[in-house]
Amino acid sequence: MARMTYLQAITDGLREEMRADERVLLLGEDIGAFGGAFKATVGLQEEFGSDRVQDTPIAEAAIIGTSVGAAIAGLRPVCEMQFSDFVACGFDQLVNVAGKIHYRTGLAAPMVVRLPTGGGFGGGPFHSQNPEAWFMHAPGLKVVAPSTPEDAKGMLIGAIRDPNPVCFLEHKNLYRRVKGDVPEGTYATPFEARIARPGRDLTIVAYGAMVHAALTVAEQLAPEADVEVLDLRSLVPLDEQAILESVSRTSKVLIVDEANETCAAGAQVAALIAEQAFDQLDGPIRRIATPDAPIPFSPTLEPAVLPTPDRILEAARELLAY
Amino acid sequence: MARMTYLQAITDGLREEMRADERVLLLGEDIGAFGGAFKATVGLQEEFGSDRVQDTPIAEAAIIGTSVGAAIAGLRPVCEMQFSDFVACGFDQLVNVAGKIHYRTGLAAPMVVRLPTGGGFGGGPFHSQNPEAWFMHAPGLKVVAPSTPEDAKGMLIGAIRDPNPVCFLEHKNLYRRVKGDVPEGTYATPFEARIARPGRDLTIVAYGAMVHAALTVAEQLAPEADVEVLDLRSLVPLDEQAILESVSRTSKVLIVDEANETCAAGAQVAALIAEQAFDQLDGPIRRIATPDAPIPFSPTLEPAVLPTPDRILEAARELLAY
Amino acid sequence: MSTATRTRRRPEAAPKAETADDAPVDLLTAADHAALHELMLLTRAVEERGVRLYKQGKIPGSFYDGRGQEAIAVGATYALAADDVVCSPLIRDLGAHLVRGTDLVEVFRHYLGRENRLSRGREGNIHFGDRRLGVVGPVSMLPDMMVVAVGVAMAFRIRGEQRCALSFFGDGATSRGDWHEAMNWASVRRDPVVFVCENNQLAYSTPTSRQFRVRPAERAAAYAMPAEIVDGNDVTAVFDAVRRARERALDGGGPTLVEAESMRMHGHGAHDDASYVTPELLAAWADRDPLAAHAPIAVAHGVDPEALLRMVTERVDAAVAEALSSPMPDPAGATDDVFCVGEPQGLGAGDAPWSGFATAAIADRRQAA
Amino acid sequence: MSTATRTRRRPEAAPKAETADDAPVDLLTAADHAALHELMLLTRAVEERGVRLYKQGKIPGSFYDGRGQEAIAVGATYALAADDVVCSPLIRDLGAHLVRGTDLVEVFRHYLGRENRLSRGREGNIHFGDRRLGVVGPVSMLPDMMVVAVGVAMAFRIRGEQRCALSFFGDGATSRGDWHEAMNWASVRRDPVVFVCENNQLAYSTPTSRQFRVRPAERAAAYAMPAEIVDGNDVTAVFDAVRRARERALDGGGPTLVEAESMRMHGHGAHDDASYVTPELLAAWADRDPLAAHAPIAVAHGVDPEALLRMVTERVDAAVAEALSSPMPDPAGATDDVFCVGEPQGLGAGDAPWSGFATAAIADRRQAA
Ligand SMILES: Cc1ncc(C[n+]2csc(CCOP(=O)(O)OP(=O)(O)O)c2C)c(N)n1
Ligand SMILES: Cc1ncc(C[n+]2csc(CCOP(=O)(O)OP(=O)(O)O)c2C)c(N)n1
Ligand SMILES: [Mg+2]
Ligand SMILES: [Mg+2]
Repeated sequence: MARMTYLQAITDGLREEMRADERVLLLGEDIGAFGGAFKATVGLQEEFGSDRVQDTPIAEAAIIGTSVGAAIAGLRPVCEMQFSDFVACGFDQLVNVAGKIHYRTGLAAPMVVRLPTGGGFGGGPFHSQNPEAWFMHAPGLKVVAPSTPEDAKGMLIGAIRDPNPVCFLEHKNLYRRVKGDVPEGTYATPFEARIARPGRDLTIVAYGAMVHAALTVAEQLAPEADVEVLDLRSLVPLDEQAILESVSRTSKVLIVDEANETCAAGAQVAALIAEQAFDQLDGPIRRIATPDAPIPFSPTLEPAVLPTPDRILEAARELLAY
Repeated sequence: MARMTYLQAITDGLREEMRADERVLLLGEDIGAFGGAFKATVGLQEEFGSDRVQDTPIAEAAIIGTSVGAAIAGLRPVCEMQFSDFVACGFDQLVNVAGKIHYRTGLAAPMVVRLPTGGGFGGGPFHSQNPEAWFMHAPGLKVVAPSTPEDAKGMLIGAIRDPNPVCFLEHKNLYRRVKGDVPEGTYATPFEARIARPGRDLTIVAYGAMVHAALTVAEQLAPEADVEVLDLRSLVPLDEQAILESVSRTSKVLIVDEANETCAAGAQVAALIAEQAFDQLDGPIRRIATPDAPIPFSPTLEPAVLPTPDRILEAARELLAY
Repeated sequence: MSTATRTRRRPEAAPKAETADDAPVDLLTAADHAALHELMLLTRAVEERGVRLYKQGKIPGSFYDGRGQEAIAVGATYALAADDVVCSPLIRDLGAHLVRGTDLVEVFRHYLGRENRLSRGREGNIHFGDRRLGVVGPVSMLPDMMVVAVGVAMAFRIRGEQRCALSFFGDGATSRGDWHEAMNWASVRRDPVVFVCENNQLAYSTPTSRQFRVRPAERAAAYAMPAEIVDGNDVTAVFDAVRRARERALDGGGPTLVEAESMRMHGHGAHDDASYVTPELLAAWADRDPLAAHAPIAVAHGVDPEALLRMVTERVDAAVAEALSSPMPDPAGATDDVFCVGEPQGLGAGDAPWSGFATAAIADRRQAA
Repeated sequence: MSTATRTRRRPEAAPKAETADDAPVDLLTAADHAALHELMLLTRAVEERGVRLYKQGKIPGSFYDGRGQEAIAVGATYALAADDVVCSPLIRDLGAHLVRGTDLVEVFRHYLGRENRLSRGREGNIHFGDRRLGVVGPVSMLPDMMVVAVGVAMAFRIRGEQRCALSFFGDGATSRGDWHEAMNWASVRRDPVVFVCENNQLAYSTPTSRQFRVRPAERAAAYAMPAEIVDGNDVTAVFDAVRRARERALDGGGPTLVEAESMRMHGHGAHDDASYVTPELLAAWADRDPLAAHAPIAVAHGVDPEALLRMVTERVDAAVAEALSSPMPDPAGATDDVFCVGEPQGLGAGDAPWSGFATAAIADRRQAA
């Protein structure tokens, strides 16, 4: 065990799996000598050379599309979008080529698309997006979003070993803010939900950075209520059983999602519960998400749209009092 | 009033609005002399010339992006994706450029992207998709999906007159199958829901082609139950009031959606009801959608994934008996 | 990249011909001409039958054929070694599948939406590829598969393998951004990929004049990529251009663009009567029919085209009969395999009928002895 | 397109110079040189202050500047008429905004995330554009705005207006598909657009050698597009190339690509120390500083650069002071204006300081009289 930031855990996961499996290679803009915009790949080109750690042209469609090609030819590409926002430029290759290749042809595209997501640091409309729902709505793609350094490493390795294309959401706001113990060597964390904090009175469902906001709120509420925080970790596959079990224990649920509200991951979780656990509910299914607006830049505007612990706390209190 | 197919109503709407407003121009692959893959623009290049009805290169990003440019320069472009599936190739321009320009800069992009959607005719994975949820999850885009010829014409004209980018979903399976009376001249149908059939026992929420499936089921159930069919018509803006009012009248709701299930429009509607109308519900919120798979080609496989009247009927019966 | 490995795949009998002036015909034996002719006949026969089955309502969805362009896919794919990869044949490229040895019954089962090993009924028309034969099925979005082919080639290059990827695209597809990204990336990295542009004068109803101002082969210069224009109705010319491009790719010379000039003799799909094409233009191109053009060469090599046609027709008849009696896919499996479970299944080796490879194998064995 | 309309915008004093050899300097008066020098000084002063404010933690998010490239945006935009449109200036192109007359206080308010008319605090760093001055704010996704510029130009062409669109892009951005789609579309349609490539040797940390094998200006031939390479550190050269490209666009000659060669003298953003650039390379380019290069020319035209600098510094000081005392945006408006309600507000006319336009206006009036 070593204490690491979330970002260090990602670098460590890449390094360890590249040592363990020579099929693994990295592609992305400025990921080589520069080590990537967020320094997630620092030192890797030095260790593994420029064929396995490739600086690419600014060409997101080609980054994703050549990864599909390399994957069907037997490699295990891990490509980085410099910011997850730019994945829109390679959307078609991801959704139509990577996502459907196995169903259509029997080939498989074992590849990972690393997506630095989320807001909270004045990134504005094009450096703060959370694109996961687009990919949840595209059959054939797995979508995972770890919230801790241990899971970041384990799920990244799990994603590399998965025989399918995996969208790996790494929230930028966790990179240096969150630290934790991380096992040495390689290990694959299963794509399942995790009870981040057990409780009996209310379930807060969250993933990625919002898990930490939810935990903060749960602590704040501790004197008055016993709040469970369910960290989804994986959005596709979605751990429906864990969600339904938690709701059946607590009877009340609040879903927190940093993405824009409409058709977000949280909408899917709410729809699931409303269909499958209706009988167990003792109150409406509450959601907190970013309203349907681009993420504004200004320090007074950005926190007005992002789900803050305050907004979560208020909704949780209302629900507990229901 | 003239009796027209859904497709003829679209052509009529384009023609009438082009006559009424010289700023309107059409862009798309093979839409000129050929009249478009589905013949929606037949005769228009003849009448309006090749500047106002433009055959474009195969370049979806440019079709959408130049439409944004033309729109901010004062024109009213209506562009056609040959099949809605190809909008993935212009995704970034639509989501990042068109959708965010007003919020960010104060400019506006009054433009329409016509999207021939949906399955049911052996089109396979790349000619059957329903992409609306992607755009519902992208702030700044309106999304409409008429189900009748009258609405197709009126909402298309409304979309052209709207000062925002509008994704106009025209279900291919309605083109020649659905006929109806269509008013002459120009008229703009508001982006609001419509009660396609009033009822007291159960609400079926649907849009586009699924409205017709829902109406079929409602007729089949008429001897045993009084089913309301709510035709959403507009997904963004979503007519939340109409949805909540209908549910409060019937207390039971079944949401039908041809798109892949996860994070679909139906998920958003379900989440809305579960949050805002929980008290009014007398049963779980049921959903019927296409499971999360590409749309298969074979005549035995395609109907196994698409929501059929039979599947809807079964779910409706279960819910009525709840 | 060791010289030994390279030599293994270069036929001893084939002197390195770097320009179009070298006589390509020398590289093709009588057996090659028989095979080429048969493959083109077979392509046409399968497509003719497909159109008929579509018009009879037996093939669901849509149907596309490559009438008049048979020489391109056949000639280009004929230049590939067994473990090269075709990524991907497009709607005019049935011939590529046939060269690689794709089972005819499976092709018709696929067209008909029956249970089959190529697509399991999940895909239709020309969207298939037998991965066991090193063929990657295409997507509709043009020309996405060029980018994927570059990725396949990148894998070959990185692993130091003497293999290349072959990718087809139409004139119209060159307008899309992915075309540029593929061209640029392959060139910067010197990936071993051969791009074959089928310039058939049209993109659906739109003539090339409304698609671009500079023809694709000339645009290759913008990527420092070697390019060549060949008569796409001359199967030996296409073969030879791709053969040389493949040599260059295996020699570390990177990608090549081969622009094969031809004409789409049918509508865009079976639903399209192509009334936007003048009868004169079609007639002029009919005189250059690739099968008719190759027939005298085949005859000169002792081939009997009539006999071949009879044989081909019989094969097609038998395949159609068998396919028509095959079961439809089980609806219960409609949502299976969205995700891969377990070890991915990769790309296998296809048929490589060109005699040059056999010669090389013999030379290899001789050298090893 | 009537000749009269065309003449109106072509300055009488400006003989049509079709090659780079013609002396562009003749077209620039002493007042022009003073303005160009001032605009470059202003660009640098604003950016220097921006970097400082960023490092002081007063500017949130990130900060980008165009140190060493001031001549490109200033020179290019200086060639525009009032109702031409800049779509869009990029992260190195503050000068384009300044030429068009963008209010300095608003620029600093924008940087600082204060309430402002450019972005209302919804956007940061160099993502803004004053639509009232005919400037379209850029998106991050490179080079999406080239495609949008083509659409703007298309509207001008269709309406028969004598206007053009000007679009900037970096060397690195040429690798993306949208670059190709924009180049091809504009060329096929002969849309009146001027593309200015800022070849500053780098895309973030990546040198051009890893982005492409053929430099952008040479690639224009693939689109039958006229192109020219200019010294991007010579403001008069940039001005003149764009002036001629604009003439061509208004004459119906379609798009032109101007590749301005320069060097990014700072890191990619204020967070980046650019340790991947050798000090020697930076030193060599420092000797070609665009401000230093223009200073003697300005002086020869009677300009006092020192005085200008003092004036510019005062303006910047005052603007910063005012901006710093401006209120932050009201959080209550954070989700306003996602949709436009009512009549869209369009693009206005910007400053067009080049004396050539004034001369033309005078000539016009004379002709009308
Ligand atoms: C990205 C994309 N847009 C639109 C289409 C619809 N479409 C299918 S084939 C075709 C014409 C293709 O022309 P070309 O590339 O010349 O190939 P050809 O059909 O002539 O062989 C079009 C527009 C598509 N398949 N992909
Ligand atoms: C599509 C896209 N991918 C990635 C980025 C991230 N990014 C911002 S600037 C930049 C480098 C751009 O290089 P160049 O085009 O040469 O412009 P320069 O910064 O040198 O002016 C990158 C990769 C982006 N903005 N857009
Ligand atoms: Mg073609
Ligand atoms: Mg650059």
